[in-house]
Amino acid sequence: MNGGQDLGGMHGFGPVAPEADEPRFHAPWEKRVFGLAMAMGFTGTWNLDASRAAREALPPGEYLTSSYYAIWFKALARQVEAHGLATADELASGTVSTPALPVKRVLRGEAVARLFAGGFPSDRPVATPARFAPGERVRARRINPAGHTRLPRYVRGQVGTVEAVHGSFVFPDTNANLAGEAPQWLYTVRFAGRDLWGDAAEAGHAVSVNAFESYLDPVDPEPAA
Amino acid sequence: MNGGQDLGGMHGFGPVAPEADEPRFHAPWEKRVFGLAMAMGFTGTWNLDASRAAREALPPGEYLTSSYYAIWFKALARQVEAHGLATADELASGTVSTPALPVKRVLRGEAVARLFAGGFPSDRPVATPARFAPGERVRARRINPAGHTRLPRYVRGQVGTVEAVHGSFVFPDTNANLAGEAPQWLYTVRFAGRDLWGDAAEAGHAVSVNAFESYLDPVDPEPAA
Amino acid sequence: MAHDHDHADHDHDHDHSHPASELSPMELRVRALESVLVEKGYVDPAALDALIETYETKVGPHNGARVVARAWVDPAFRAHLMADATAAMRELGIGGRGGEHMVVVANTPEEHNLVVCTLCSCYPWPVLGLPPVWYKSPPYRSRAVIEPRAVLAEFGVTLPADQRIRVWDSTAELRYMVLPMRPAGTEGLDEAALAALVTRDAMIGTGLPRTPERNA
Amino acid sequence: MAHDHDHADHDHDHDHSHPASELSPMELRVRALESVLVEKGYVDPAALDALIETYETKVGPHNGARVVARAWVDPAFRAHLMADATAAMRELGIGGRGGEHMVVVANTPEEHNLVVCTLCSCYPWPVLGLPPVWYKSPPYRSRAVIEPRAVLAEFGVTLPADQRIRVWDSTAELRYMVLPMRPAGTEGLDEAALAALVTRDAMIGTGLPRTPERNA
Repeated sequence: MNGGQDLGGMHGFGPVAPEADEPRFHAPWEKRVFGLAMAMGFTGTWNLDASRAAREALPPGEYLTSSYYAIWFKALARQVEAHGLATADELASGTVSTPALPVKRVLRGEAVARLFAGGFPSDRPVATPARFAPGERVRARRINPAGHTRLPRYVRGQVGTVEAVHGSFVFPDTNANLAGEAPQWLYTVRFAGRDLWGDAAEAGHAVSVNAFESYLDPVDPEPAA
Repeated sequence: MNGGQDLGGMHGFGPVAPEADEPRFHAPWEKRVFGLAMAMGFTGTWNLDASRAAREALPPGEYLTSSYYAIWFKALARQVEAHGLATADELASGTVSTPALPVKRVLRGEAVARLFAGGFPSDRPVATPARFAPGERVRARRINPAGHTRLPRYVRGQVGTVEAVHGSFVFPDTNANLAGEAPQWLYTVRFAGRDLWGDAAEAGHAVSVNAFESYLDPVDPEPAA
Repeated sequence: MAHDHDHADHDHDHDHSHPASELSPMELRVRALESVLVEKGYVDPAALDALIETYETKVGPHNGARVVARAWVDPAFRAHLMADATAAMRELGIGGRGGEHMVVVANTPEEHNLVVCTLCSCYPWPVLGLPPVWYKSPPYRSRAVIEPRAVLAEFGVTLPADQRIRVWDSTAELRYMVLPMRPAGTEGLDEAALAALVTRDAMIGTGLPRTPERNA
Repeated sequence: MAHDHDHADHDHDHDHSHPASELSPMELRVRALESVLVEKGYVDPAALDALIETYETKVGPHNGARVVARAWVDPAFRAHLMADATAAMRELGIGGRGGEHMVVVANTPEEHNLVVCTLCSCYPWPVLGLPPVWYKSPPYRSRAVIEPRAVLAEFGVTLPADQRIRVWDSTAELRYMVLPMRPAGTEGLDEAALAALVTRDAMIGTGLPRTPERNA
């Protein structure tokens, strides 16, 4: 979605402000939100793409004025409620008044080290060969889905060069809706800064994104100048 | 600038909410801000484009969570202070502690009706002929200025058709910086919804913008497919 | 637009320690600004009053409705309006700030017009007055250019599927007014009665004129 | 990032009537959520503790620094790392959540690499830990792709004008780590001493490794 999260190329946010010796968390509640989001993700009620979609579905003004873990908290609470795992009253009061729903899995303390050190790979086999090869020129499609996508606005419509084919991965646009993993080939596509940003681009600047196959159209033969 | 103001095509703001019998102003202070902005604009210390630039220079999160006249107020206070017409202390306290600066003009009550009924045209002659003619295909340039511009992001890089040549007008991108009116030819350019938004575009949908000549490149001859 | 007004009255910069006065923090801040600008001689209080009175009470959609009604009854005026809207409106004594360069776009059975300003709030003041909050707000500004039919549906307007929609994004100093189609069944009405059918939204493109029945 | 924390502790949805407790409204809301999720059996409190402990104390840039130092001293490891970073890191016992599909990009005199996630906060957890606030915040996410040299300047990094900048926007499940160039004057250092030169920012691309002098 063209929401508050799609920040590439925007102006007006001011300087980057690195913090010396930054702590991992800035308030006790941030730790709890982090842990709760991880643990609830493990239940299998939703997936990582759905969580990203829930975060970016905050109204843009709210997204941009909420701290990082506040965004996580709001999205998590919304997901919990939307899936019927708890009611708004329960979340407001902290008191349980409805029965729990069954969930697929519960993350146990003793399993955390092993499971998280192993990770949760998202590569999946597909039956079809990759459509594009390194060196090919491709155009990012002008998609504007109201739902989740991982093709940022600043590359849409732009021509770049395929640099790598990474295998096939879960497709976030469908997975976020719990509409299936529908894996696709994933590419690295390199764009010249000048093509993205025009004359204002800094010299010698290029940007790569990882783009799923359905985000790309072939450019053929060679574009006219 | 690619700021909070450039809203065309964004998602996530929710439904449009028309208000029955909406009053012109929703609080007494809104009227005062409106009047103050008009009156201060008339002093000639800045111009309309500079005021727009001041509004859109608010950090995007603040822009999107401020009401319309709150944005006007914040921008006006910032302009007043930036031009040395009053100090931050004066604006906070409401008490004058520094001398007034001279301004070019002051809008008198008795002149309001005549001046505002007359208006403040922004067409200006230029010596050169218009570069484009109705029916020509043009591509909106991929500009990304950090300063004020009136070419919205959603048409940049897109091909459209010139529908009208409107004469020559003050160029906002320079005028906003008080760097001169530098008038240019102004066009109406029509874009097909599909070209702007891809497959998601509604049927039979087209969008026009008014584009200054330097926003446009010729497309020649006819693009492939 | 309750949401917006919450923000307005209860702004980000609100001050938890405001005095016992009934005034909101924004009222106080605006009063301070006004005091300083007036005391320094930049602003004439009489000009403020005149500006507010003009745009709160005098300039409004009744002006645009007169223009539309005249165009419906007078083909020569309509031709002039379509060719040079600013001059044609001047004939009716309508013009000024925010409408120095008017363009009128006429609805047809084939094409419906819709006006927006995605970048700020450009709006044809002399014919419509100051814009409503929804026109200036992110939902309308973001969506009118990408999903105009969905936006129209929220205004209760459903167009025939084969009527195209043309959106005019007001990105320069041209100001657009929509000339709606004259409703059926209005043959007997005079200009004043016709003007009464012309709503503000019909001249933005988010509405259609009233029909004589619905107006009764 | 004081600005962000203001927002965090004093969030939009803050409640003016919170109880006399020392807890912030966000603390209270998060506690309520946690209570409900634990009581309903969805969350094991021991898992929460283990997750927080793991990512607060165990996983961090010291892991990435080991990878970099090894690559500096061991050409075969470096070749493996560039060809299959995930597998090469596993050799050092490094991997897991947020780093299932690692890619290492090596700086050269001709090209400097910079990693960003414009859409959210993708970051190579197993080698760098959780990302700093600036990495997740709008200024960095918006600007890294359009004006990387200006961003680097704010980190005190000025690259030669003829060194290109390559920005990697982490838009899928691949996670990037920058392999910085080995600083001059480090010929005599062992792997542990080299690792001590490798800062977190050097592996994001917003910094360069320390030199032995600056490290002393």
